[in-house]
Amino acid sequence: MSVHDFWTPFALEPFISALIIGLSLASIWLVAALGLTIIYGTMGVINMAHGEFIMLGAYITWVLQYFLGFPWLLCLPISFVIVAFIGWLVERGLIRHLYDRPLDTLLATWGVSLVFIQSIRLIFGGEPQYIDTPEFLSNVVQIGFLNIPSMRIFIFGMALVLVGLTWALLYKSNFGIQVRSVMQNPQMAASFVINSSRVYGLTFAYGAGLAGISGSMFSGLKTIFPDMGLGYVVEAFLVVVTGGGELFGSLATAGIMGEMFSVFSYFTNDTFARFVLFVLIVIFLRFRPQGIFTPSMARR
Amino acid sequence: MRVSRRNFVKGAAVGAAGVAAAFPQLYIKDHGQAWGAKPWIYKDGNVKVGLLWSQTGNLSVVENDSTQVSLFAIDKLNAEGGIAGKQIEPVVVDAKSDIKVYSEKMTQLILRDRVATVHGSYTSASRRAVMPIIMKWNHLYYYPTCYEGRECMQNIINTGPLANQHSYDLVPYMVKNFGPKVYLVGSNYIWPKESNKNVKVWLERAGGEVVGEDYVPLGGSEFSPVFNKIRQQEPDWIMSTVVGDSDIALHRQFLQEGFKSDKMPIAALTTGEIETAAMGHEAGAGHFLSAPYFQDLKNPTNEWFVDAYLSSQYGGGGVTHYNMEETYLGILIWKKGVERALEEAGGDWEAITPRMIRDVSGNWNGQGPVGLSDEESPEGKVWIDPDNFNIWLKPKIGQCGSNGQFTIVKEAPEHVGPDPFAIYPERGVCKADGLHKPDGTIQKDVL
Amino acid sequence: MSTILELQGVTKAYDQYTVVDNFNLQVTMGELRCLLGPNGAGKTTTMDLITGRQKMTSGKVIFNGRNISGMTEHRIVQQGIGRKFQIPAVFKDLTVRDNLQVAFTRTTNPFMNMVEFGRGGGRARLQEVVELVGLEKRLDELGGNLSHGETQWLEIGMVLTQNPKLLLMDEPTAGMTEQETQKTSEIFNRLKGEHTLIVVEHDMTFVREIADIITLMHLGKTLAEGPMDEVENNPKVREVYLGTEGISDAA
Amino acid sequence: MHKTNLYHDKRAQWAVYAIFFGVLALLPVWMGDDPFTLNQYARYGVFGILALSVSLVWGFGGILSLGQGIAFGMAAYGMAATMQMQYQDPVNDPIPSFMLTNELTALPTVWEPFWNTSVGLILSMGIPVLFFTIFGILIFQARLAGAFVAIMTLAMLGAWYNMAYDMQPFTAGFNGISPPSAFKAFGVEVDPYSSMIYWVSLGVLAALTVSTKLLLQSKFGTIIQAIRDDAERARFLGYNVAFYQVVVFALGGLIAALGGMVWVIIVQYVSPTALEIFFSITIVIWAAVGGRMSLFGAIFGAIFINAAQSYVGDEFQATWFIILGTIFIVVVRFLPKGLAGLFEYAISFVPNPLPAPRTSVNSDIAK
Repeated sequence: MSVHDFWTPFALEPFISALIIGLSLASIWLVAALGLTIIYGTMGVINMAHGEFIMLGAYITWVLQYFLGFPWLLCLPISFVIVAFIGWLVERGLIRHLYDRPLDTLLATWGVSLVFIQSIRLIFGGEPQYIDTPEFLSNVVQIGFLNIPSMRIFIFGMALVLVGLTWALLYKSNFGIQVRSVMQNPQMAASFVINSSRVYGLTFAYGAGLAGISGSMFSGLKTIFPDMGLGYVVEAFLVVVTGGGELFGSLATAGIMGEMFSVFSYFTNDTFARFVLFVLIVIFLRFRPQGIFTPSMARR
Repeated sequence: MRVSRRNFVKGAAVGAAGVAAAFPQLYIKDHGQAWGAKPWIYKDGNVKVGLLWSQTGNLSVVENDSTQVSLFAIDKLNAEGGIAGKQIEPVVVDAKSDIKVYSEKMTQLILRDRVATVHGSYTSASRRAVMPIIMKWNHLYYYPTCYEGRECMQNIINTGPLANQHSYDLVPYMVKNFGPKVYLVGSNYIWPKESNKNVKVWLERAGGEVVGEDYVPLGGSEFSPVFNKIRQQEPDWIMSTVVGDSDIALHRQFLQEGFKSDKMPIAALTTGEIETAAMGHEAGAGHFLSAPYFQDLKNPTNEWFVDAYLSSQYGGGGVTHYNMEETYLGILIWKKGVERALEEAGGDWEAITPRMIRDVSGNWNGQGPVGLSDEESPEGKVWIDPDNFNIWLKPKIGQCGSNGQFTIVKEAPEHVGPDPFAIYPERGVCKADGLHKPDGTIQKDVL
Repeated sequence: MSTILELQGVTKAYDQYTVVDNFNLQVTMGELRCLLGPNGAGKTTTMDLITGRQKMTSGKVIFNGRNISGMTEHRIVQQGIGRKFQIPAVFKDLTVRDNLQVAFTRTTNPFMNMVEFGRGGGRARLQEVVELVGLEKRLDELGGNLSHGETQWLEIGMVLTQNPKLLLMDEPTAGMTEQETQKTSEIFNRLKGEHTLIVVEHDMTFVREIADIITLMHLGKTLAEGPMDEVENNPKVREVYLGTEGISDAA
Repeated sequence: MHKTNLYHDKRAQWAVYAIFFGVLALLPVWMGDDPFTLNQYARYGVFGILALSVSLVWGFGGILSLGQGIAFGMAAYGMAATMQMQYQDPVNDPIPSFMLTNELTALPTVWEPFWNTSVGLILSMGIPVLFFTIFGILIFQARLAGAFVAIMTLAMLGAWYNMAYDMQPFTAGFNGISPPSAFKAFGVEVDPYSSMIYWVSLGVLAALTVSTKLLLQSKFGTIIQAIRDDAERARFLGYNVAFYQVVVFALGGLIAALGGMVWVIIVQYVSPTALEIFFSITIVIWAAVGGRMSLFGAIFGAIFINAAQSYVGDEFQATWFIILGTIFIVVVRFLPKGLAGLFEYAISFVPNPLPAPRTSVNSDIAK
């Protein structure tokens, strides 16, 4: 392997494009990580089945469009609702029994993901599927020398919208106050007649719903197949954990990771970029396990 | 406790020594000798053949069809009377898309089921995982998928195109019709890299040039960094050796990025009917594929093959693509090899060894290598190379239409021969008995 | 008698507020010192600072003539300081015997401990401690199955097993019945003299029972120091606890 | 007769080990000369070794490592390199075939030491242990625990997976390395289809199990369990908790590494799949189902699940992952101690027939 093959020299225009691509990647990772952020940040649950919630969202979109002829945009809210419901069931049936055992939720949800993947494969087969996106999302927007697919702009916009909605929900709504009080002190919250079990259930459902809607969006960009969740979940985890389970932590981390990945892979290649990124995250977590924004606190 | 532990250790040591003394065969006997000496085909039994593909897991998308078409071929042969009156008995195993299981199932097929031959696997990784087992038992493997070549093993017959055959016609055709500048995109593993080395050689002859080269992880679905570089380099066409799910993502994102297949088409080596169906017809339309076989090939044998297969109990997949056809050829070619082996063994079934089937498939008794005629092979006449046991074939170039089917735009006028070391002449020439190196030595089992 | 522990201007400050503020303390060998004060006075934080669990902002801790500030926790423990936590902490999935076994440290080196099967040394010490804390009948019980009082005693026993020069006890009687508290104070009185103890406690009956000298903390500073009666009658203390029944109630 | 559960009786535990390994050792006598079964059981032995490493690190050390595959994979690559170089000829054919076609004209320096089998074996074992030590120091010095460790090991595993297939000239990338001939050491060829391979696999498993069991009965074993229960308490008893955790983590790496080496002797193949995230989590599943707090349970879980996967009928093949996933959910939800925990519960109703061990502190605190 010669050095030149491995290392792409710097050039301004493609480098700027790489930065734009980094934003797009960041928005994809952010959308994938958003639901996980809520679930991890408020409940401390490591949901390994998150990737499969994304996959379910994509398959729901595909089924709605392929069999029932629904337009793609309409599929987004529907898959939010359905996956949120599935998430709620998972929380009811499994996760709520494991709140005091966070490592066990990690493992149990891995079991859930195996069941989901194989069930989908049995029902729909393993073939990759695709969906049709509306005309206005299938073209390219040209700004100067930059060519940006409109679908990526759409996802970028949606990422911001979803972050905004989630922020409003968590920090401005009555429900958000309940969530945060349960987070901080379940006993005290109970004395204010907050049903913490209901709050947990709804929070998990909301997180799952966000995964569902992200699956719907990815179905427009990428392929749908039973294993697709695995391709998102690891990155999503790293975003969430590095971001400290905070909404804006995830926002920042996704941005930084997306840009770093894009720049590394511009200079070298995808695979190597991934290696460098993973190692950097491990080192970062060693020095700031609490995430990028959260102030350091004395342990125990 | 102190005493009992010491006693335990002492007791265990004495026990182990006792066992060792009592059963010397446990560690002395070479089980393999006796095992290999038993016949592989019995006088009054069937001819057993192993089918090693995945029916479950992510590889099942491709490999399940391979199993089905093999069963179809075996049914066809059995209906025609089998091999010299003996019925063929398929032993189907499920490799579960897991490398560990491929290796385990291969030992099972050879050692427990005692099949005479194994057909199977789609990926090079699974082929390489099972080859040490095949070689150890001097068994025989039919591998039906295109691969990179540069191997020279004495226990395998390949019925798919090698890297040197695959793009042989494609590159000059694309250069002539679209221009000299090409961007190479591939999945990040050996076959794409090896294929692209061949592409570069043909490019040089055709007067083309490589303006960029990129590899994405297997299963990767993010092509925007690659398209960023492509947009910058403005190639005339893209050479794709991206496989599987990634290939579908590549074509879909090609559309989303606003590229047009009539301006800058993708010339691929694996984007067949399965992939164009999965990516959506508009994403496949206009792109090119080089393969020895297309479902839409217009000849009586293929028309029979497509009809018979799709209407059989095995044709649920709805397509016949190049890999399935190569698998089908493998079974047919194998049957001819067994017939020759029977003759070589003087009619004694029990004297046939898997290795003998391979040896007689080459240049045997002046009859030339085994092959299939236009009437037998859907892709037209093919035969086994008597030296390296890959296949002689005519590469064809198809352009994908808006229905997901390919129209043949060019067929090689002559058969193109396989040469696993085409671009490594310094390494030697692959012959039936091994790699003949330039220094005159012969190296066996070059893996 | 010589000073075993000396805190010099120990301060722990966060961004907005100071939890321990230029705090000084001198404890002599063999003394039993009680640390009193309302919630938030900085008692537990002081213990954390002595044992290195929290890093102090400024100041110095001298133990046995050696500056131990900045040492890691386990090094400080190895100097001879034992610590019992406010929330009783024992190893729940280990038997009482194993809990004590772990506490008996001849060496803390993991590789030395791989060839240490616990025979011989330490038996006498364990026997002594088990009798002292009265857990003879519970040796095979899992730590997690003990009653609250037993858990407290086990933890005290674990710390005692190490035979530390200085024992830090954070609310050793919290949650105990009157009887249990009585037993605990007996244990403490037996320890006095042989060991140096610093006890944070709220139960004034218990304090009266055991204390030689008490140090009363308020807002991270020493408010008063001396024998119980003296402190109770200190005008500054009365001022701070104005309107209450005195420190007994406030603590 | 006394009231302690027979399950916790050390003598009963050693007896079970003796019977288990004794029966396994005699198995080839029944199996006769069936090379398939010998090979397959040898594979199960490796799965048992991997589960053992998880049991030590997670069950007793409290460290959930989803990256055991790192040690397994590194050692597997080391072993494959050793075996590949045994096949190569220093004069006529010094460079493995796959390297020649990756534009390498000389053997890479990192491959040079593998000419020597002993050095190769030491490196295969030593490099994973060294890496786990460094990685462990990185993690445990920072006092990370629980899910953080899980995620970090997962990320590290992902990084190595990518590395293994990106460094194609050195690792043969995705296709993997298949050494064409069997492993030879000290004049003996380890035929992967003979009772020899069975002995090697079982021997390593038995030796590691017994050593781990002894380790757990040493004071070190009690201390790491104490750290698992309450790291802070252990720290304030004077233990350098991070040091202990690093040692446990590295020992887990060593066990997994030995598993990787035996694995390659059996299958003569290694590829990045050894470093797949899926595989590493599957190992954890085996240990969890069998019972992570029991070495024997974890080994049993690994063998049981793999044998089930090999031998369940065709009608279950398609639903296998649903079955596995469901078993896993049920175990985590209802049986945190796995099948071993179930057994522990069941046997608590059986009176202990053994005489009571001397329990008073006076007599013997040793276990």
